[in-house]
Amino acid sequence: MSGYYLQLMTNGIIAGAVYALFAVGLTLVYGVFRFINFAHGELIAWGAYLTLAFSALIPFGAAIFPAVALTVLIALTQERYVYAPLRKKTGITLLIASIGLSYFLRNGLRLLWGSDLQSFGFEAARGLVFFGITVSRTQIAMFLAAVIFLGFVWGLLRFTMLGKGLRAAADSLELAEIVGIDMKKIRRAVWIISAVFAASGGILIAIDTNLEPMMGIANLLKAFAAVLLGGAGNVWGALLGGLFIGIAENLGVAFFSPGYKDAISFALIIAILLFKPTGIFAIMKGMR
Amino acid sequence: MLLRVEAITAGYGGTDILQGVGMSQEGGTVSCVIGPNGAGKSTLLRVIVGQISPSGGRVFFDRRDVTGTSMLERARMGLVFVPQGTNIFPNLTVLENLEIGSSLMENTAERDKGIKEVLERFPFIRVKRSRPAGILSGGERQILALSRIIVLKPLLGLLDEPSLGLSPIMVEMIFDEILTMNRSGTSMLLVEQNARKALSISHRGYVLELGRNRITGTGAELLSNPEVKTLYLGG
Amino acid sequence: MLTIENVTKSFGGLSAVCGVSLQLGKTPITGLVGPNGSGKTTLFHMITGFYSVDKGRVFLEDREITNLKPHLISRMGLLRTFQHTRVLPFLSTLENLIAAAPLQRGESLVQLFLRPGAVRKDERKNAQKAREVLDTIKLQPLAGELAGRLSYGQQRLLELGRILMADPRVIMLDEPTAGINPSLVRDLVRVIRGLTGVGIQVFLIEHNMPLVMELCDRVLVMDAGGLIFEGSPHEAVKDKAVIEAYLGKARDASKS
Amino acid sequence: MDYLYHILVIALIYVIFASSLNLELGYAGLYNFGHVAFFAIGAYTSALLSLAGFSPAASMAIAVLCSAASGALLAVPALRLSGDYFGIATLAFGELARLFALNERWLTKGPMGLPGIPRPLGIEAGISGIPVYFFFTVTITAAVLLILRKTTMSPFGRALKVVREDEFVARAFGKNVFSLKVRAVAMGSLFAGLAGALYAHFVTYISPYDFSLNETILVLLCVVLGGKGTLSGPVLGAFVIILFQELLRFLPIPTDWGRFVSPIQGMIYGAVLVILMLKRPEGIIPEHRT
Amino acid sequence: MKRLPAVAVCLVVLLCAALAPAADEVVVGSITPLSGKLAVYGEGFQQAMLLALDEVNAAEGINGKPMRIHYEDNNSTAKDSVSAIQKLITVNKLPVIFGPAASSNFLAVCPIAQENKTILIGAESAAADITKCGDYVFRLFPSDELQGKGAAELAVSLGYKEVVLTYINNDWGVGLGRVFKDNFVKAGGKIIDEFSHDEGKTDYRTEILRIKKHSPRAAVNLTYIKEGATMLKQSYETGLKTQWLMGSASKSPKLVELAGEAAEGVIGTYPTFSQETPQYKHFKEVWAKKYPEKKVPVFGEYNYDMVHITAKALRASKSYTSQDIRAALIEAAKGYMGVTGDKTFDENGDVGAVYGKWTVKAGIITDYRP
Repeated sequence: MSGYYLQLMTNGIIAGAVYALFAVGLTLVYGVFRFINFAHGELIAWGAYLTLAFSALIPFGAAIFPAVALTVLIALTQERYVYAPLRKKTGITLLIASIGLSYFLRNGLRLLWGSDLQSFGFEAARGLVFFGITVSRTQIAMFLAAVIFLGFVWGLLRFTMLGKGLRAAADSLELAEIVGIDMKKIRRAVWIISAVFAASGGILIAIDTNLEPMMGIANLLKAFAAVLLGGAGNVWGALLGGLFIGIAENLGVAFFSPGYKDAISFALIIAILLFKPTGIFAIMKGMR
Repeated sequence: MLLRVEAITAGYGGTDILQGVGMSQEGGTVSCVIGPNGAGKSTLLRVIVGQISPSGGRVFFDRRDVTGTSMLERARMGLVFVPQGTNIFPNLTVLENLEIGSSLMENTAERDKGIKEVLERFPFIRVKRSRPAGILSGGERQILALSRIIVLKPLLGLLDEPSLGLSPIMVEMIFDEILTMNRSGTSMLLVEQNARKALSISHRGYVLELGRNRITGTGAELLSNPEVKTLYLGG
Repeated sequence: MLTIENVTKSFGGLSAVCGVSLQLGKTPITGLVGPNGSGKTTLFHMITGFYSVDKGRVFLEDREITNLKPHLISRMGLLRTFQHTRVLPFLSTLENLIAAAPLQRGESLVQLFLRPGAVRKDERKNAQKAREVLDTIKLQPLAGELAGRLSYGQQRLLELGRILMADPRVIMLDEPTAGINPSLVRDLVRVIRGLTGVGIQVFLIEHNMPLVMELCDRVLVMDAGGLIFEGSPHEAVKDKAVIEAYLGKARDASKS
Repeated sequence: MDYLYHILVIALIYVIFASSLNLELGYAGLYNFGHVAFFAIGAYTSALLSLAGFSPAASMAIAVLCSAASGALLAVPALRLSGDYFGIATLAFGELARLFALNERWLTKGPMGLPGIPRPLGIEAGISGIPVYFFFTVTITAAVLLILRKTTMSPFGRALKVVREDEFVARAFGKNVFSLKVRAVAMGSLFAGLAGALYAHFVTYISPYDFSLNETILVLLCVVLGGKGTLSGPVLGAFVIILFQELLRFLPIPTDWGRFVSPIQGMIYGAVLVILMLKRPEGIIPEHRT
Repeated sequence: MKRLPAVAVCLVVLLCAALAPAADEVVVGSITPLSGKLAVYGEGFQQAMLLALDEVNAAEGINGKPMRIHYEDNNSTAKDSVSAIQKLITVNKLPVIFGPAASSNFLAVCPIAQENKTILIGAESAAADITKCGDYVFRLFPSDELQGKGAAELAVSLGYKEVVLTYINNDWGVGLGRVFKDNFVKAGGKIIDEFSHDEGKTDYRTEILRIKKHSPRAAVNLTYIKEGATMLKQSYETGLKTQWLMGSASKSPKLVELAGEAAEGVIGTYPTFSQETPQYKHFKEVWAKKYPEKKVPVFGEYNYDMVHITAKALRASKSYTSQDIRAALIEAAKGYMGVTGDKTFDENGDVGAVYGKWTVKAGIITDYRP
C-alpha cells in the first residue's frame, strides 16, 4: 500500500506549501514587530471573499488583483490605526488587539457575505496521474504558486536592499533605525508581503475548495504551528515547518481518527514550545 | 562650527539625566566626552543623533538647527552613530552588514567602492565576508561597525565606547582607525571610558559629571588636569 | 562569610568572568570597582544565582550555594539590588517593603485559609518592620505613594529598604549611587554605614571613587573579567595596573 | 421572573469564570488563552460523574478538584514559556481539550453531548428549579468572591503582583516564582472548573460546542473590559457582556435582519477589545486609580 | 461604574416593552438558528415558515386573529437555545414553540419544554433520542431510526455487501451513522472501515484517500451540504471510483451547485413524500411566487407543514393553553396530508415516513429509479 502513503505525502506537501505561504507572512510580522498577529487569518479569508465579490463584476483572473490590493489596504489600515499606536506596548497587548481585530474582521465577513458556504464555481476536474499519484490541477497551481512566492521572498531577502533591511530590522530594530534604514518602508513592506501572501493563499484554497468565514482562522492555527516549528522570524523555518505540518497531519490520518487531524498541529505546537521553544528547524537563527 | 549643543536637558521616563549640558565641535577635529558612569555621556550622544528628544536645549549641526528632526534626517545630513553594545547585525553576513550599514548612500558605485576599500584594508573581514557577522570576535565586530564611517565618509562620526571590552591590541587598532578616519576628513566625537587614550587623540575634551559639564579643555589640558584623575580615582 | 572560588562565566565564547576568587568578611564593607565591561555585574549575577556558574564554586559561610535558585539564595540571607532601579511601580512604597519580607506565611494558600491568625500576626509584624525601615530610610511621608512616582534617588533608597526587610546577612549593591544627587548620596551612605553596625556584610559595585574611598575598607578591582587588585582603596588608586585599567594607557606620542 | 433568574445565573457563572481568569491574567500576569479547557473539564467531570450515579454535589466537588489538578499539570511545563508563547501553548491546549471531548465518544458521547444532567441538592430540573438554583449560584459566587478577595488581598496576592511586575525582583526576595505561578493557575483552574460544573448542572446539557475558543475570548473580554487585576472588574465585565447579549433579544429586530445580529455583535466585541487596548487597557475599573 | 445604572435602566425599559401584551394576535415561538454555523439553514426555515404564515393569515388567521411567529435566535448553540426557550416560556409565555434545528440543540431544550408543559415541535430534528423526550414534544420529521434503516435498505437493495462508512462528526452524523451501522450489519452487510470527518473543513483529501485505500464498491457518506460537496469534488479529482450513498442532509441543489459534475450519480435516501400530490404542487407554486429567485431550502417543506398543522390545531383548540392545544394538535395531525405526506403522530409524537431515493442526474436532483 506504499502508493497510499506516497499519495498522502504528496497531498501533505501541497497542503504544507500553502501553510508555509501563510506562515511566512506571520513570521515576517513576528520577526520585525515582535508580536503574534492573530488577525493574519482574516487577511486570508478577506482575500478570497474580495475575489469572489470582484469576480461578479470582472473576469476571475482580473478580479484577483483588486482583491489582493484591497487586502493589502486592510493590512496597512490595521497597521496605521491599531498596531502602530501600540508599538511601544508589550507583545501581549498587541496579541489581544489582534484577536479583537480578527473577531471584528471575521464577523465583518459574515455580515457582508453571510455564514453560508460560497464557491468560485469552478468545475471539478479529474486530477492528473503521475506514477500512480493523483494530483489535481488546482493542487499543482497551489504548489507552484507557493514555490514561486517563497522563492520570491527568498530572493527579496537575499538580494535586495529592502530584503536586507528587513532582516536587519528583525535582528535589531534599534540599530536598524540608527544605521538609517527607512523604517516606514520596512513596516510597509512587511505588511504588504504578509497581506499579499495571505490573500493569494486564501484565493488558492478557495479555488481548491470553498469559501467560508472560518477559513482564515482554521489555516492560521496551522500556520502558527509552522512558524513555531521553524523558529519565529525564520522564513526557511516557516517553509520547513509548513511542509512538516502538512505531511504530519496527512500521514497522521492514516493512523488516528480523522477527527484528530487538527489536533496534530495543536499537539505539535505544545510539544515544540515545551521541548524546543526556539523551533526545531531554527538551525539558523535570525530572519533568512 | 560643525556641531553645537546648547543647554540640553534630557532623560528617560521623566528623570532628567542631562541637566543643561553644552558642547561644540569644529569641523575636522576629534573630541571626546569622558566622565564616570551615570554622568550622561551616552545620553548626550543619543540626543545628538536624535534617538532621544531633549526636554530642553537645542542641537545645531552643519549650521542648521536639527532639534526635533528625525534620526534618519540627521543621518542623511552626515551624522553617523556607532552605538555601544549591539552595533552590527549578527544574522546578516559581513558583506550585508557593510551594505546595510551604508545604505544611506544612494550612489551605489561609490558605496561599492567604499566597501571594497574596507575589505582591502581589513583582510580578516574579507575572508569572512560571506559568513554571518555573529561569528566575529568582539574586535572584529567593532571594526565592522566602524567601517560604516569609512564607507559613508560622513561629516561627523559619533562613537559610543569604541574600545569597550577589547584586548589591548584591538584597542590600539581601533584608535588608529579613528585617527585615520579623521585624517580623511570625518570629524569624530567619542564617548570613552579609556580616558587617557581618548584624550590623547582628541583636540578637545568634555568631562561630564551627574549630567552637567564639569571640565572642558583641549585634550592635552585635560590629560594633565589633576581633577580628571580625581574624578576617576577619587585622588 | 562569602567565599568565591575560581568562578568562570562565558557567553558564546566570550569570557565575561574568568577564574575569580575572593573572600568577603574580613572587613564590613567591600567595594568592587573596575571599568565598564570588566565583569562586575556578571559576577554579582553568578553569586546570587541569576546566572549559572560555568566553573568554580560559591559558598555562603559553610554552605555551598553554587547554581542554587536565586530565591533560595536570597532566603539564606544574601540580598542584592540591581544596576537599574527595580521598584514595583504599581505597589505603594509601604507595600514594596512588606512584599520583600521573606517566607511569609500568607504566601502559602494552605496557611492563608487554615491558619488565618498566624497569617495576620505575620502581616502585623511585617507591617511594623516596614514602618521601622521607612524610618531608617526616611521615606515615612511617602508610605502610601505608588513607588513608581518616587524620584530616582528615593527609589534607590526604597530598594535598600527592601533589602533590610529580608534580614540580610550579606548585601550586594550594584551601583547604588549612580545618577542620584549628592544629598541623597549622603542618606544612602548613612544607611549603608548603619547596616554594618548590626553586623551586615556589604559588598558593593561603585563607580564613584571618592565614595568608595570614604566607605570601603577594602576594595577589589576587576578588569577584563579578572581580579587585578585587592587591598585598601588608597593603595588601589596608586596601583599602576588599576590606573591603566581606569584611565587607559596614554597613547604613545610617536603614533599619534 | 424565571427568565431573569436564568440570565442572572448565567451571568454569575461568567462572574466566577472571569474572576478565575483574572486571578491568572490580572494578578499573576499569565495570559491563559485556553482557560475554557478547565471550564470544560469541570463541566464534563461533574456531568459524567453525576450521570454515572454519584450525587451531583459530590460530583461537583470532585470536578473542581480535577480541574485544579489538570491546571497545575498543564502549568508545570507551560510555565517555562513566557508571555505570548504561554498564550499560544494554552490556546492549543484549549483546542485539544475540545477535540478530545468531540472525538472520544466512549467517554463524552462526542457531539451528541450529555443531556439530562441532574441538579445538585435536589433542585428540580427545568424552569421550576431555576429560582432555587439562582440562590444556590449566588451563594457559591459570593463564597468564590470572598475567597478570591481573601486570596488577592493576602501576602499571596501581593507576591503574585510582585511576580507580575518584576520576576527578577521577586526572585531576589526569596519568592519561588514558579511555585507561585503554578498555584495561581491551579486556583484559577479550580474556579473555572467550578463555573463549568455550575453551568453543566444548570443548563442540564453540555456538548463540545459549548467549549470553543470563542468562550475564552468572551471571558477575556469580560476581564479586560471590567478591569484586570481588580476584584470588581471581572464581575462588572461579566454582567455587562451577558446582559448586553440578552438585551439584544429585546431589540425589535425585523426577522429578515436576524442574520445580521450575530455578526454585528461579534464585530462589536472585536472592536471593543481593540479600542480597550488602544484607549483604556486598564478597563472600566482600573487597578491603579490616577 | 457610572455606566451600570444606565445599563440597568435600559434592561428594565426593554423588559417592560417586551412584556407588554400584544393584543389580538396568536403568537407562536420559534427558536431558529439565525446566526452561528447553522445560519445557512436558518434563513430558509424562516422563509418557509413565513410562506405558510402568509397563507394562514390570508385565510382569516386563527379564528379571525392574525397568527404571528416570534423568532428567537439561538446562535446555533445549545446554551443560547436554552436561553431562548427560557425567554419564550417565561417572558413571552408562549404555549407553543418551534424547536431549534440540530438535534443537540433540540435535545438541550426539550426537557425544559416538557417540564413546563410547553409544546415543542421540531421540523428538522432527526435524532432517535428525541422520541423519548416526553408527551409535549412532537416532530414532523421522521426519526433517524427510520432514515438509518432506509439507508441500510438502500445499500442492501443496490447489492452492496461491503461499504466504507463515514459520517460528519456532529450529533446528526454520529447518531445516523450508528443506526445505519446497526441496521446494515443486521441485514448481513459488512462495514470495511468506519470513521467520522470534521465539520467545516476545506480539505478532505486524506479522508478520501482512506476510502480509496479500501477500493470499496460503495461508500456511505452521511454528511452536510458543504462537506459533502467538497468531498465529492475532491474524490472526483482523486479519481476515486465508488458509488456514493448519502443521507438527507446533503440533498440540496446547493450540493450540486458546489460539486458540479462530481455530484453526478450520487444516490441518497431521504424521507420522502410524493411530489405528485396537489399539496406539493401548491407548495411549489406559492414558493416560486413568493421567492422567485430562490430554490426550496432543505427541510423547507417540513417547516411549511409545521406552521399549517399548528394553525389548524390553534383554530380547533378550546383555549390558548398548552393542554388544550396539545390535544388539538394530535387531533389536527391525525390523517393530515401535508406537503410532506401523512403527519399523524404516534404515541411518542413521532411521524412515520416513506424513504425515497434521490440521485443527481445531469446536474439536477431527481428521484432515483433503478
